[in-house]
Amino acid sequence: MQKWWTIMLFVMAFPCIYLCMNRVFHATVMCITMNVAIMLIFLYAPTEKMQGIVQKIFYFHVSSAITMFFAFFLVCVASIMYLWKNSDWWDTIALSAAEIGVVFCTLVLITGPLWARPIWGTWWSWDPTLTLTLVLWLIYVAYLMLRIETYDPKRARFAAILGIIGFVDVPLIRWSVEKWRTLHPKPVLIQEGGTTGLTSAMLLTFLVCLVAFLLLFFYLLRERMSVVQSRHALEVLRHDIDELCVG
Amino acid sequence: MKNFWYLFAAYSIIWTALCVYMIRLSQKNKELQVELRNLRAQLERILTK
Amino acid sequence: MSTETMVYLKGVIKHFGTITALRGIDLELKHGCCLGIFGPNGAGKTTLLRILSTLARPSAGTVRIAGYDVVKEGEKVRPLLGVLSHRTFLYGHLTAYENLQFYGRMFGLKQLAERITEVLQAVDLVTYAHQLVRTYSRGMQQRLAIARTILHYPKLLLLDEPYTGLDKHAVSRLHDLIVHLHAESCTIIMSTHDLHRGLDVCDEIAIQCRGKIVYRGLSLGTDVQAFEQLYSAYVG
Amino acid sequence: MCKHSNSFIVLMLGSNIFLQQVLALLAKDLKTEWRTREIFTSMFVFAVLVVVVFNFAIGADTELIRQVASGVIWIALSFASVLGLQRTGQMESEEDSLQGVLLALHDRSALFIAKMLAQMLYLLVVVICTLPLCGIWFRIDFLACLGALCVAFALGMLGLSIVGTLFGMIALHTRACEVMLPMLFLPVSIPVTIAAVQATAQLIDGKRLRDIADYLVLIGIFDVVFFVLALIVFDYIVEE
Repeated sequence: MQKWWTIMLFVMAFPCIYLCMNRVFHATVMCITMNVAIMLIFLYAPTEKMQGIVQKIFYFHVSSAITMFFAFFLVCVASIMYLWKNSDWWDTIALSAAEIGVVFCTLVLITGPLWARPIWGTWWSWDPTLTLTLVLWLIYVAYLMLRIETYDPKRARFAAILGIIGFVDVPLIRWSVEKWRTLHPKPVLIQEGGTTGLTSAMLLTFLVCLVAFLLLFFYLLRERMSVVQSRHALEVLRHDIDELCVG
Repeated sequence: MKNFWYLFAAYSIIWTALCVYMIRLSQKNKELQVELRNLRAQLERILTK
Repeated sequence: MSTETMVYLKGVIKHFGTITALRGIDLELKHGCCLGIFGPNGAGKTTLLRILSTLARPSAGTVRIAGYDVVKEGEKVRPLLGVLSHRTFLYGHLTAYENLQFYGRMFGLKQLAERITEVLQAVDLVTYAHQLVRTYSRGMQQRLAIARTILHYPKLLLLDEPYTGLDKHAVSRLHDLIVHLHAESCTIIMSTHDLHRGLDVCDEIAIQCRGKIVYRGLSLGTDVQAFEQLYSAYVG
Repeated sequence: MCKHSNSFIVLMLGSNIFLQQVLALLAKDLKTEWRTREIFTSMFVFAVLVVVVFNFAIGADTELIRQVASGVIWIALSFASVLGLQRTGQMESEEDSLQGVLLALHDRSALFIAKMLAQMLYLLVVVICTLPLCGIWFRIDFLACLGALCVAFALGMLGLSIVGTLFGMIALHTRACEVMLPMLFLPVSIPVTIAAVQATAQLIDGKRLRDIADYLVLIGIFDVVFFVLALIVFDYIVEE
């Protein structure tokens, strides 16, 4: 369990970066780190003996999984702050983080089986982390379904509640899935390893890749929030104009 | 190099998905900014009238 | 507890997303006074009454009823309120008696049975007491809703379009009831867009248009023409 | 946050106003339900249908059905509770009577507790009626392990009704109520379903209560966590 917390704490450092960078600078830094990450993955990182080249999916797969978890954690925090402070800014963060979280979640659910197929021989094994990702995907798609319409404070409040409940449910789902999975036979070859058994070179590539993904996440968050805010401002403007025409 | 296609598929999917999402976002953003500018101009015109 | 001002509103604003329903309402109402709020549809009358009845929270401004702040001390304000809305708040599958019994128990009334029969007599529904509310006509349901409103001896009555859907008989009965309650120094706020009815009951009148109170003054008695000129002057 | 702390204190003391209001709400719900018996019949028929359809789907192999029995029962239960929640939601919003109740409520969590207990009772009656039928169809002797079974079912149903009532209230206020409720309720209640199915399955195989203790602990923690969370969050659901 401590592995998760260390990563989460490391990831916490990123919000401060988000605040001090302006948009263009942020975009350039993100592109550079992403290119560096890719070069590292394909040129520098040694190919794993057992799994061969297909192990390289690991870098993008696990870093997008961590970004997804961070996104849903951010949704939970933003929802709590929105319910408490009732300020729209937190609500836009929750909505944008949720949407980007679902995008990353879909990526994880696609690359997971793609990686599992050559190693385990099956597209899908009810592995705790994969099942948990699937359930999270269901919960947060419901979250987005709840937010489809235009800006309505009541709906935003319901979605905030679901955001909190969804995240509080994660450890419970993980525990129950883990208990449930012990009844199923373990996968044949290698259990989908976390970061254990990584050589130092791989670890470095993975970290760079993680940094690149987080920068990407914050860039997308910034974009998505400006879309929400400008759409909101648009409505207010349109309303004022109608007001003036009528008045 | 036997599972190369899985690797290629995974990375191409990730890349296309992220790029499509980013492009759609920035397009929507630009569109909204333009509309916002027009509406603000319209508001000015009404106020000055 | 019977402070001088029963209802005090200052700068009350209410947004629904981007639409602003109330744009800064300032209102003060003496204890035992009957205020009639007139205004076109969509002027925010219902929103104002919902905020007063603690069913909706104001986006800004202070609302105080009987000295209590509506947002912070909601629990203390609610037992003092009698709210009559477009919908009757009643359960179709229960009889009139059971509906009033439920609300009586919720408010923790003593001698519930006597109070229910007393209230049913006031709205002339005693004979139908043990019939399902579903079988009631629209007018009877509205009268039962009025009975529910006054069941727990409220200090402040909030009536939202009380005359809608009432037949002739029910209107006069409601009229007597309001006069009777008014005599018992019970403060009443009534909102309607029907200029003719309600004018003679109110001590004070206010005209609300597009989220703001544009006129506030003493009632003109039964002089409807004068009121109509005043109304069209302000609302246009 | 101070507002919510007083609802806890009230809860702990069980002051008579709070208890009185919960009982009044519960009495009203049960009286309406007793008069029309709509909710119960729809839930019961739906549960039986799910069990029968699963029987056809799985086929006549008795050994296979014994293993799947507990899963089928719990699936029938959660979908029946979704149906029941939708029906109570509609009954509540017919004449906007929810607003009337909110006006009379001293503390809004009383409404949540009353609705949860009502939902729990509906589920209880449905289980009491469907379990014998399942016993016959799946050729399982439930009487052998009745004591342990009651504990497992009580905890499981409590979890389902807590989460169900919370999302029932949320779905009540959204427009696409029929779609939203199952989509919100089922994913979040997955821990309860998994743990309850495993616990019942092992009980059917003759295990003792001690063997399934950790499943029950899981459901117990789920119930406690979501009960407290629901009490805190409930004010924001009903508030305009």
